[in-house]
This record gives sequence, C-alpha cells and structure tokens, in this order.
Amino acid sequence: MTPSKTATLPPPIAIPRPALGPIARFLVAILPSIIGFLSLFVAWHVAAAYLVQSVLFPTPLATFGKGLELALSGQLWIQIGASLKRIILGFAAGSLIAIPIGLAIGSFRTFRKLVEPWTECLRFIPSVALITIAVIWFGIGEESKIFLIIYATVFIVILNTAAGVSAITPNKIRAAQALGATRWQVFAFVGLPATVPYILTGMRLAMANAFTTIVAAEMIAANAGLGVMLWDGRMFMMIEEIFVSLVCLGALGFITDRLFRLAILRFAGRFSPTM
Amino acid sequence: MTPSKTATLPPPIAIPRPALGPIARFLVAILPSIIGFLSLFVAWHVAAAYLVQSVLFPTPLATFGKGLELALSGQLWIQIGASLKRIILGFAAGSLIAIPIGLAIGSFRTFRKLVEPWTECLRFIPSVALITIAVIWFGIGEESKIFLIIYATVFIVILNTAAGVSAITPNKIRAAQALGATRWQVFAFVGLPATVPYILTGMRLAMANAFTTIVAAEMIAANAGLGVMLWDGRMFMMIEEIFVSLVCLGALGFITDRLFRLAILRFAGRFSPTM
Amino acid sequence: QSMVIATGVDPAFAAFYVANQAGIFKKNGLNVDLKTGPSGSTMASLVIGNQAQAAMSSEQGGIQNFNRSSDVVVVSEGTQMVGFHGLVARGHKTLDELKGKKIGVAKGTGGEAFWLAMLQNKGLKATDFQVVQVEAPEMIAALERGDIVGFAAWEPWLAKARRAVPNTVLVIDDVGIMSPRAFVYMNKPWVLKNGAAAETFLKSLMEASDIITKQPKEAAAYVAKQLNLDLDLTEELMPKVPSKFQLTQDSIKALQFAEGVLKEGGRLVKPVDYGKFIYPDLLKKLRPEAVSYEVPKS
Amino acid sequence: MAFLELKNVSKSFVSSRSRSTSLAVRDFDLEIAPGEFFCLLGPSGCGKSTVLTMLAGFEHPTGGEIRVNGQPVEGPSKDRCVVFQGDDSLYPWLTAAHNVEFGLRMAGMPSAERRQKVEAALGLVGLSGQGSKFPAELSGGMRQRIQIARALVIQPKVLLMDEPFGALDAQTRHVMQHELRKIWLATKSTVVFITHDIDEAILLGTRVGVMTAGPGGTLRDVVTINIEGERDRLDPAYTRYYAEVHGMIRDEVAKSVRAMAA
Amino acid sequence: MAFLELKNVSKSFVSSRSRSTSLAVRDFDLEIAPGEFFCLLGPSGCGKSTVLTMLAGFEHPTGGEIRVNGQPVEGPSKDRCVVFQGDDSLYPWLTAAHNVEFGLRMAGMPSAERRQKVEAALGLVGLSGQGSKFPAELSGGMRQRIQIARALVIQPKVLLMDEPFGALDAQTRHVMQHELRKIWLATKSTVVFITHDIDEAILLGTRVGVMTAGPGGTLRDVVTINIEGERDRLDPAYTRYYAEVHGMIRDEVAKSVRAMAA
Ligand SMILES: Nc1ncnc2c1ncn2[C@@H]1O[C@H](COP(=O)(O)OP(=O)(O)OP(=O)(O)O)[C@@H](O)[C@H]1O
Ligand SMILES: Nc1ncnc2c1ncn2[C@@H]1O[C@H](COP(=O)(O)OP(=O)(O)OP(=O)(O)O)[C@@H](O)[C@H]1O
Ligand SMILES: [Mg+2]
Ligand SMILES: [Mg+2]
Repeated sequence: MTPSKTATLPPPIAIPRPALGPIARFLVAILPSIIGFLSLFVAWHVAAAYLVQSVLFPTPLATFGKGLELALSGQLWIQIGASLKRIILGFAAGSLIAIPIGLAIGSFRTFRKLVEPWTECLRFIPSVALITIAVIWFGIGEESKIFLIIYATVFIVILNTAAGVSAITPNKIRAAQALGATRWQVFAFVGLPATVPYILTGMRLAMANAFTTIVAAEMIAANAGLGVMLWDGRMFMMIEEIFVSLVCLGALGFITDRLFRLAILRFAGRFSPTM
Repeated sequence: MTPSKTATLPPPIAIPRPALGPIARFLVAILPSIIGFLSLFVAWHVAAAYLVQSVLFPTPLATFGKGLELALSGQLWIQIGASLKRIILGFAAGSLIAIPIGLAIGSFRTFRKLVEPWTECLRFIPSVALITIAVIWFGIGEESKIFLIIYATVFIVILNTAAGVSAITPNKIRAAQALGATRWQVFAFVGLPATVPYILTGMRLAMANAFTTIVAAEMIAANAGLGVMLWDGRMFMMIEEIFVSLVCLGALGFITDRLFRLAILRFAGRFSPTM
Repeated sequence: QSMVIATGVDPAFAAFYVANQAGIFKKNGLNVDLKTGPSGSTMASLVIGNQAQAAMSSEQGGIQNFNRSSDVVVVSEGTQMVGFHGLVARGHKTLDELKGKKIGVAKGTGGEAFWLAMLQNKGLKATDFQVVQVEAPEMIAALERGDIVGFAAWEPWLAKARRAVPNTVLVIDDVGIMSPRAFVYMNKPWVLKNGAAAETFLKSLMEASDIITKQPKEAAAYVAKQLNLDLDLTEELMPKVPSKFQLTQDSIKALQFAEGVLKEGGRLVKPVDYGKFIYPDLLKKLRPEAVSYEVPKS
Repeated sequence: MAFLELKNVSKSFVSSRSRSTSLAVRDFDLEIAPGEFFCLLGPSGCGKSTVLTMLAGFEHPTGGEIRVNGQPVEGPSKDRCVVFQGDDSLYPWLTAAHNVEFGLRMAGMPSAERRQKVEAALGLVGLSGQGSKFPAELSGGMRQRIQIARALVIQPKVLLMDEPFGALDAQTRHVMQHELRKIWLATKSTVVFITHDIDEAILLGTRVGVMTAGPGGTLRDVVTINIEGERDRLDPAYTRYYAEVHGMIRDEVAKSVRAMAA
Repeated sequence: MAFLELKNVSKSFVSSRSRSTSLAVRDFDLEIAPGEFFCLLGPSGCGKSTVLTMLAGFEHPTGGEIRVNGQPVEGPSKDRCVVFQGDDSLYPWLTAAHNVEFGLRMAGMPSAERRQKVEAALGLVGLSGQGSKFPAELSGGMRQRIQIARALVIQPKVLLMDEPFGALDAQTRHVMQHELRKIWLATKSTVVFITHDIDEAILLGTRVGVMTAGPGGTLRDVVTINIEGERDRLDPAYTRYYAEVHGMIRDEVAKSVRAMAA
C-alpha cells in the first residue's frame, strides 16, 4: 500500500475498542479533553493561590472576574477585534507569500541557493527587534503591524513547505516527468499537492507566531488590541489586565487553530492525513 | 519502491546534468549561494543609502565597522557567548522535553486529549509576555532566561513530532504489532525513528524561535548578551549596536543551523531524506 | 553581605553606576549585583518579590508597586531632574503652531507625566492636539517619516531627535512646570532583617553622589562606561539629573502629584498611605537633616 | 475443530469522496483447522486483502464475527504474523538484517542468538550477505523476501501472507515455495496464503478457497487438495484440481469484466 | 537500425552505510529496433529495474552510454513513458480517473476529450465505474492497473514497463496481456517489458533477453521469438522457446543461490 492509505485510516497506534452507544462514546471521547482543560485551570489556581502567592500572579478567578468586567463594558471586544484583524491579515498574507517561495526552494536547486541566504539569516532575527525598521518603512499605521505579523509567519511556512517538497517519493516526480509534465507542471501538479500536509503543519505553527508577534507589533503606536492591553497592564502594574490579555490570546489561538483544522478536514481532508 | 528511497536519491526535481570537472562543479555549486549572500547585502546597502536614508537605518558598512570595533575590543564576544550559552541550553532542554511529549501525543489518543488543552493554549502566549511570570518562578538569574527559551522551543517541536507520528504509514505500525511489539515498543522502535525527519524539521524551526526569544529573555535583568546590546541600543539610539546585534543573531542562527544540518547528515542521514 | 539592585539604563541612575564602577560598594563590604532592564519602573517591580532588594524609579513606578505590595517602600529621594523632559517638534517652534497636529506621547512614562503637567500649566486641553501613542525609541523614526510633527519625551531622546532630524527644535521643557524625581525603593522586610547592610547601601549611594557633584568628569566617565554610552552626550546629560538624597515636603508633593495623575487615569488601585509608603529610618540615621516632611493626612 | 473462524463476515468502507459506503467483503463464512495451509484465490479487487486484514485484527468486520481459537479477535497479536502486500511495511531506517530481527528484538532475545537466527532466515530467502543493505538499496523482489524472512523468523502460530511471492521471478518463487512448504511441514503452523497463482495454491494448500468477483466478494467454493506427499504438476490429480479451480476463477473474472462493462 | 541503444552500460550505487559502491548492472549491451516488444527476464535483484530506470532517463549510467533514436539520453521524456514496479508513483490526492488523465492534462487536452479517453482506458484495464475512487481505496491489483492505464492513455512512442502485471491474478493478467498485445500491434510503439513470468515474455515479446544473476547482472542471452500470428501455449514452437528460456533462468537462479551460499 502507498503512504496515501493514511488518508482514510484512523490514527495508527489506536487499538480498536469494543463498540459503545453513541452518547457514551461521545462522552468517553470528550472526557479527556475536559479533564485536560480543568487540569490547566486547577494547576493555575494551585500555583497562584498556594505555591507562588505573588501579587504579580493572580488566580484564575480574579482574572476571569476582570475579564468579565471588561467584556461587559465592551472594552474587551474592541481589543480582541483590533488584534484579530491584524493577525488574520498578516497571517493570510504571510502564508500566501511563503507557499510559492517554499515550493520553489524545495523544487529548484539554484533558486534554493539564491534565496536561502535570505531566509536562513532573516528567520533568526526577532520581530520585536524589527519594530524600529517597520516604523521607518511603513510608518506607525496598520501597515507596520501587519508587516511584523507577515515577517513572523513567512519563514516557518517556507521552511516546512520546502521540507515537504523534498520528502516527496521520487517515483511521483519521475512518473510526472515521464508523462510529459514540464518542470513547472511538476511543481504545480505534484510538488504542491504532495506538500499540502507539510504546508498546513507549517501554517499551524506559523499561526502561533502570528499570535505571539501581535504583542510586539502592538508596541508600535496602537490604540487598541490585546498587545496594547498587555503593555499598558505591564506599564501600570495592572496584573489582571495582563492575564486577561494572555488568556484571550491563548483561547483565541486555540479556537482559531480548531477552526483552521476543521476547514482543512472539510475542504482538503484527502491531502492531509495528519490533522 | 517505498518512500525510503528518498534516503539515497538526490533532490527529486533536479534534472541530471552533464559531467564537469570537480573544481568547476564546486564553483557552479556554490556560485548561487554567493550571489544570494551578496544580493542580501547589496539590497541592504541600496535600501539604507539610497531608498530610506534614515539615521535609524545604517548601511552595512557602518554596521560592520561598528561590529569590527566591538569585536576587537572583546565586547562582542562576551555578548555572543552569553547569549549563545542560554540559547543552546534552552534549545537542548526544550527539545528533550518536547520530543517524548510529541511522540506520546501522536501515539496515544487519550494522552493527546489530556495534554492538547495545555499545549494548544499555551503555544499562543508570547514569551515576551511571560517575562514577569518567569521572574516570579525562577528569579532573575539564568534560570528564568533559559525557561523562556525552553518555552519558545517546546511547542514547535511537540507539534511537528506529533504530526510526524500521525504521518507514519499504517502498515509500519501494523507490522510491528503483528511482530509482537507492545504499545510501548511500537512507540519507541517505530514511532520515534519514523518521526525523526519531522522532529528535525521541528527542531530547526524551534532553533529560530530560541534565537528570537533570547531578545525577550534578555529584557530580564541580564548584564550581557546580544539581547542586552539590542535593548540598550534601542534605549540610547545606538543604531549601529542594534544592527550589529541583529546581524550577529542572523549570522549565528545561520551557522548554527548549518552545523545542525551537518551533524544530522553525519549521524542520522538515513533517517532524514529532507535535509 | 550581598544584594541585588535593579535599575534601568539611563543617566538618572548615575548614583548606582558610580557606586558600582568606582568600587564604593565593594569598599564598604557590599557585594552588589547590578541588574539592568528597559526602564526603572519595570525593574522596580522586582522589589515586590524580593528578587531585588533595591531599585530606583519614578513616583508613578513606586506608587504602582506599593499599590500591589506594601513591602515596597521609599527610603529616599534619589535624583531630581531638571530640564530632562521636553517637547520637540519639527518645523514648528511654538505650542500654538502645533495645535491640531499629531504629537507622539508614550503612555505611562515620564514623558506623559510632563505632557499632562504642561497642558495643565499652559491652560490647554488634550483635545487641542492629536495625541498618538508611540514608544520612545520609535519617536524619531515617526518624526523622520512625518507620521508625527513632534513628541513629548525625555533625554536622551530630545537631544537625539534634534541631532538626527533636520529642523527639529525644543519647543518647551519641564523647567518651571514640574521637577520629577527618582526615588530609591527597597524591600521593607529585607531592610528590617538586614538593617546594617541596608544602611551601608544607602551610605554608598551618598558617597557616589558626592563624587557626581564634586568630580563630574570622573562621574560622567563611570556612567558612560557602565552604559556603554557616548561620553559627550553623558557629560551633557549628567547636570540634568543631579543626585539628591533627601526626603522633603517637595518629595511628598511630587508623590502626591503622581498619585493624582494615576487616579485621573483610572490606574490607581487604592489611595496611598504615606505613613506606610515612606520609611525614613535609614536616611534619618545617616543624615537626619535631610529628612523634613510631614506625613499627609489621607 | 475450528481454529480460525469467520462467521458471516462482511466489511464495508466509507468512501472519503462521497461519504457513501462501499462493500468490500460480504457474507464470508469459513472455518480453518489448526495446522491447515489455506490458500485464497480470487479476481483482483474481490476482497482477499480485506479478509486478511480482518483476520490479523487490524480492521474490524462491519458485520459478522471473527474468532481465533474460540476467542473473538480484538486486535493484532504476535501469534498471527503478517506478510503484507506491497513493501511499505519495511522499516527504511533499519538494514535488511535489522528488519528481519525486529520481532526477535521485541521479544527480548539476546543479540547473539538473534544474529544466528537472522542469518539463517536470510539464507532461507536467498539473501545471505545482503543483510547490511537498507531496503531502499534492494530490488523489489529482495524487499519482498526480507518481509517474508521477518515473519518466518518469529515462528508464529498463524502466518497470514498476502501475495508474498508476487514480485519474484518464477525460479526464485519456486525455491521459496519449496522452503515455505518445508517450514510448514516441520512446524505445523496454520497458514492463510493469498495468491493469484493457481499453481502455487494447489502446490501449497491443504485447501484452496476461491472468492467471487468484487466489489463485495464472498467465498464461492473451497476445494480440498488431497494429494499425499510431494506434489507434482504432472500428476493427473494435480491437473484435475488445476482445471477445477481455473474454471471457477475464469467464471468470476468473466463476471467481473461483465459487471464492469454494464 | 537501432532505436534504443545501450552501449556497454554499467551502473553502481554508493551504499549509504559503508560509502562503498556496489555494482547493480555491468557491461550491458543491447540494441532495440523501433516497434520491437522486448521482454527482459532475470533472477530477482539482477538489475532489471536499474536498466529500465536508466532507459527512462531517471538515473545516469556510471559507465557506457544510452541513446534513443541516436540522441544520448539526458533526462526523462514523455516519449518514454514508464510503468513503475510497486505503486508509490500514483498520486494519492487524485481519484483513479484523475490519475489516469494526468498526462493528457499536462499536454493541455480539453476536458471533454480527456474524459472520453480516460473512460476508454479504464475500461481497457477492467476498471470502468471505479474512476471516482482514490488509490487508497483500491486493491493492490487495481492500483497497478490504474498505473497501466495512465501510461497507455498518452500513447507514448516507447513504453517502459516494470512487472506491470505482477499484482494481478492469472485471469486478469491474461486479459491484460491480450489488450497490451492488441495495442502494441495497432500502434507499433516500442516496448521494453520487465517480467518474471516466462510465459508472459514468450507470449508477448518479439525478443526475450535473459540477464545473469545479480548483484551486477548483465545480459546473458537474447532469444528472438519467431511465431507468426496468435501465440498459443500448446504450439510446439512455443514450448521450445519456453524450455530454452527456462533453462537459462534456472541456471542463473542456481548460480545466484550458489553465490549467496558462498
Ligand atoms: N481503505 C479502503 N477504503 C475503501 N475501499 C477499499 C479500501 N480497501 C479496499 N477497498 C475496496 O475493497 C475491495 C477489495 O479490496 P482488496 O484490497 O481486499 O482486494 P484484493 O482481493 O486484495 O485485490 P488484489 O488482488 O488486487 O490485491 C476493492 O473494491 C477496494 O476498492
Ligand atoms: N538505490 C540503490 N542503492 C543501492 N543499491 C541499489 C539501489 N537500487 C538497486 N540496487 C541494487 O542493485 C541491484 C539490482 O537491483 P534492481 O532493482 O535493478 O533489481 P531487479 O532486477 O529489478 O530485481 P527484482 O526482480 O527483485 O525487482 C540489487 O542488488 C540492489 O540491491
Ligand atoms: Mg490485495
Ligand atoms: Mg525490479
């Protein structure tokens, strides 16, 4: 069988289980997730209330109280909206730029050698350090923030895409060549689809980078956003605000990631055994 | 043929070329890389000297001049040494923690459900925002800095490792089961080695995160390091210092990455078709 | 006896640097680890958890920390700044010309404190201008690009902007509007436990302060070395941040002013109990004449 | 006494495209006694591999039940070792020899003993001296033989083989058939052997099952091969069996071609 | 007049483990005329696939030269289409029908015309109506037939086939052999056909080449099959050829077994 078999089989090591009723099965299926989430909050509560006991480390209850207050006042939604818009724009643009570059790096040796010095040097430069440069080039408007998000997205997607291309079974490429595909067609009709699972993994990783970079991006002249909330909180020692912002980032990231995976399963399931 | 064929074949789409002498071949092989590097500096020079012309954006020459000065005074090496030590420790520890977790997530469905709420929420929380927490938990010594680097490394490696596990051809797992491997043995003798290329890709990606996070980590009470150099430079508008720090991060990252790839080819080449 | 002190990177912390570089701490038997960070107020929060035993920071920084934990106390005033803050603008020379224009101000910094005080002092309203939030290091880039026409900040940004961006002048500085200070904060439980060391620490800072006033050239050299800073610029800036170890009625006023600003901004968690916030015992022992204030009724 | 029992087994897959289910095997009823060598024949796509996959415990039937030694099959087990169709079950990161010793290593056999067994197994499949090559460095037929050696070396009670000699030339295949028969006679393990070669089935099997054309094939007929001692293609009994089985399969292939044309 | 020429071709691989080189093919000399149906036989591991890979232009000989129509082979070309051993060259993200139409699509054929040709090709390999399944949903034999349909549909000048019927049952294989011969007679394309089935070689080939045992096999002998019209296993000429080729291969397998034992 070809590796493609993965496309329709359940996760490999799972040992089949005796059958259960549908409701019982659903409960058994989500129970560990629920325990996982609960344990996260319990760990936080125990750490904050008993182990660390620092005024700089509020309990989940205090944080959620503050979060509720901000949510009711409408404040929180403004911040979330502002950040989310930047993240989505930057992430989408970054992925769109990165996928063709990654494919080309994986496919054309000369292109790889030409471009690798750029990608391989620049990807080690932190976006937080590029704030000044972003402002010089793009001013203090939205552009510079989105530029930083793009910057944080691009390299991970490039690298994963290129790795995917070089993992293609040679016979797939050879078959295409013998069927008359040009270099370009091999690239588009074999390289791209065979690489989809890698690209998607790269994008999932990059999404986290987009979320974490929003905080750096919103150091620049922003009036709203979760990053602003965080910096203000830090500046004015409003610890609860900091934690509300962190919880929002974590939760939004989690939700976005789930939506992303759902969309993939829905629209590109057959490309992607691993999600 | 199995996908394993990739292990010994040249990058797939490369069309074989007529033979050349060894020296000519070497030159042709490295020429594009050299052009790539040169173009990077030319682009920088043109941008700095002609396009942007800002006092905040020095030319490469000015930067290298400053770099040389700092290198000769010994200063630069102290900073590089301090940062590199933190990066290497954090990166190594992070990878060591992440690989077993990623393998387990990919292998055991229940474990995945238990742990995913943790990884999938925490990975969206920027390390720069964790500085305060790091200090509360680990003090202002080296520990808190290394903690941040670990934090930045761990999730990427986990995610890539888990993706690798679920991309294993089911027949490989099935064969092991039918040969009497226990769950644990399947995990160690099939899951781990089959996942090596993914783990390595994850580690390469994480390495960039370690480098970029050092800047955030060194916001905390550090006396030496490239991050310190960068923050001080930013505070006092010593633009050349900022750029020396960025160039060092880029170059060190590039070199470390090459060494990492070399080590892989040397010691684990057969696991890893893609590097 | 060893201790950790936390500081920003700024000539305002000159007393720390000089005491460190000139070996005063060592001479007095203190093993001091000087931790630097982006700003005094960020670093001051290390005092809360006793990660650092002492720090120097603005009034706001101290009050916010005290709001969080009453362990953080003022032991003395440290620096009094004159002409350290200001407003620079490009192509405009007066406040009137700047009306309706974009001005950069960094939230929560001394720059904002100056901006608000200046508006009050001149009878202006914030709405007379378009205030844009910009971090200090990006002010110059934004000014250069024309995203803003001027900004309120502190040294060395004001000097840098004037040097780097053509047509940029100082419109107004803080002389006569406010005289912000940096205070020395310490962790009270630690002080109570290590009275002698705390005393030695403050004494060392005072010795450093003497060097700063009496041998400004040497002091500037120490500071420049510690901060890896241009000597010329350091010498230019040092007179604007003289070290003063005292606790006077003016100190209290400065703290109360900051408290007011915080309250207006909705950032005050609870009113300050000055009786608890100020711990004058160390300074009283070393230099009783420098302590002259009355605890305000709250 | 039945050792392997398939009771009215059927299996359908959910198609990833249309979410419709398609039937791969239906109403499959079979009992295999311990020590039997059961050969399964049938037109391409009739469901042979699917039956084997279920016997191995990798997939569950969607209808009916499978029992081994009276116990329902819950999952894979070392007692039922599998030789897969195709060669993607080899471990590309292990040499041929290490692939072969995999099962022994899992069982914790000491390395010296292991080495000896592996050498013997490699010799059995005609690959002594090739143990240090990686799968990617072997030819298609060599990879298939490595898979066979890997299964034989652990001496399982039940051996499930899916066209194990498919990639071998006639002569090598002949040698291998001979070896397999010798091993089976010596160990009396139970073998289920899928093949598309009628000769092979009659040469090796105690019984030969023929499946109906797919999709959704079932067991059409089982022929018991009653030839004592060495089997010979020139034996008239052999030719009779050949003709019988050949006839059945021809019918089924014709049916499947007709079904497709329709 | 030679169309495909292999002049003293040899190929060695560098082993990834020891960095030593191992010889896969040596001193291979062969000329194939246009329109020939050349069958290549040889013991498992003798180098058949390696020869085909070089003819296709995927690998370069380490010694000697390969020419097609007088031109040295520089790389793969659509004129030399390949059916690979194994099934990892199918595209798992495309349905069977889309896999088959791949070559036509690359050539820019309009979709209506394409659909028609694909239907015909699927019918030819007995898979009409299965076009919407993905490779993972097909059996081993079905996947192999998809690969054959994919190559046939573009009507290449040269068809290079590596054990294309290896995974098929005897009857389906028979049907496919018949179809292939018909196509070859109609299009007069040149075919190089690797098989391990002597019957198949004599049934289909204009000439049959037998390679010596590997590793490092070479061409031992070439037998020209002079049977006019339909070929029949009962024809005495056929049996004579069978005996001749069979003898050669037996020798070679024996040699290879001996070489391994040594
Ligand atoms: N994972 C799957 N998903 C959907 N359909 C499948 C799957 N596996 C097999 N099938 C279908 O089940 C039927 C039987 O397949 P199976 O592989 O068992 O055939 P087989 O008898 O082994 O054929 P061959 O001799 O060609 O290997 C086929 O029609 C195939 O399309
Ligand atoms: N990529 C490779 N690296 C190293 N050795 C190889 C490689 N490919 C083939 N070989 C070796 O070359 C020899 C010939 O292999 P080839 O695949 O050509 O055999 P074959 O005649 O096709 O055999 P089969 O009938 O089993 O498919 C074998 O000994 C094999 O080990
Ligand atoms: Mg099958
Ligand atoms: Mg072969």
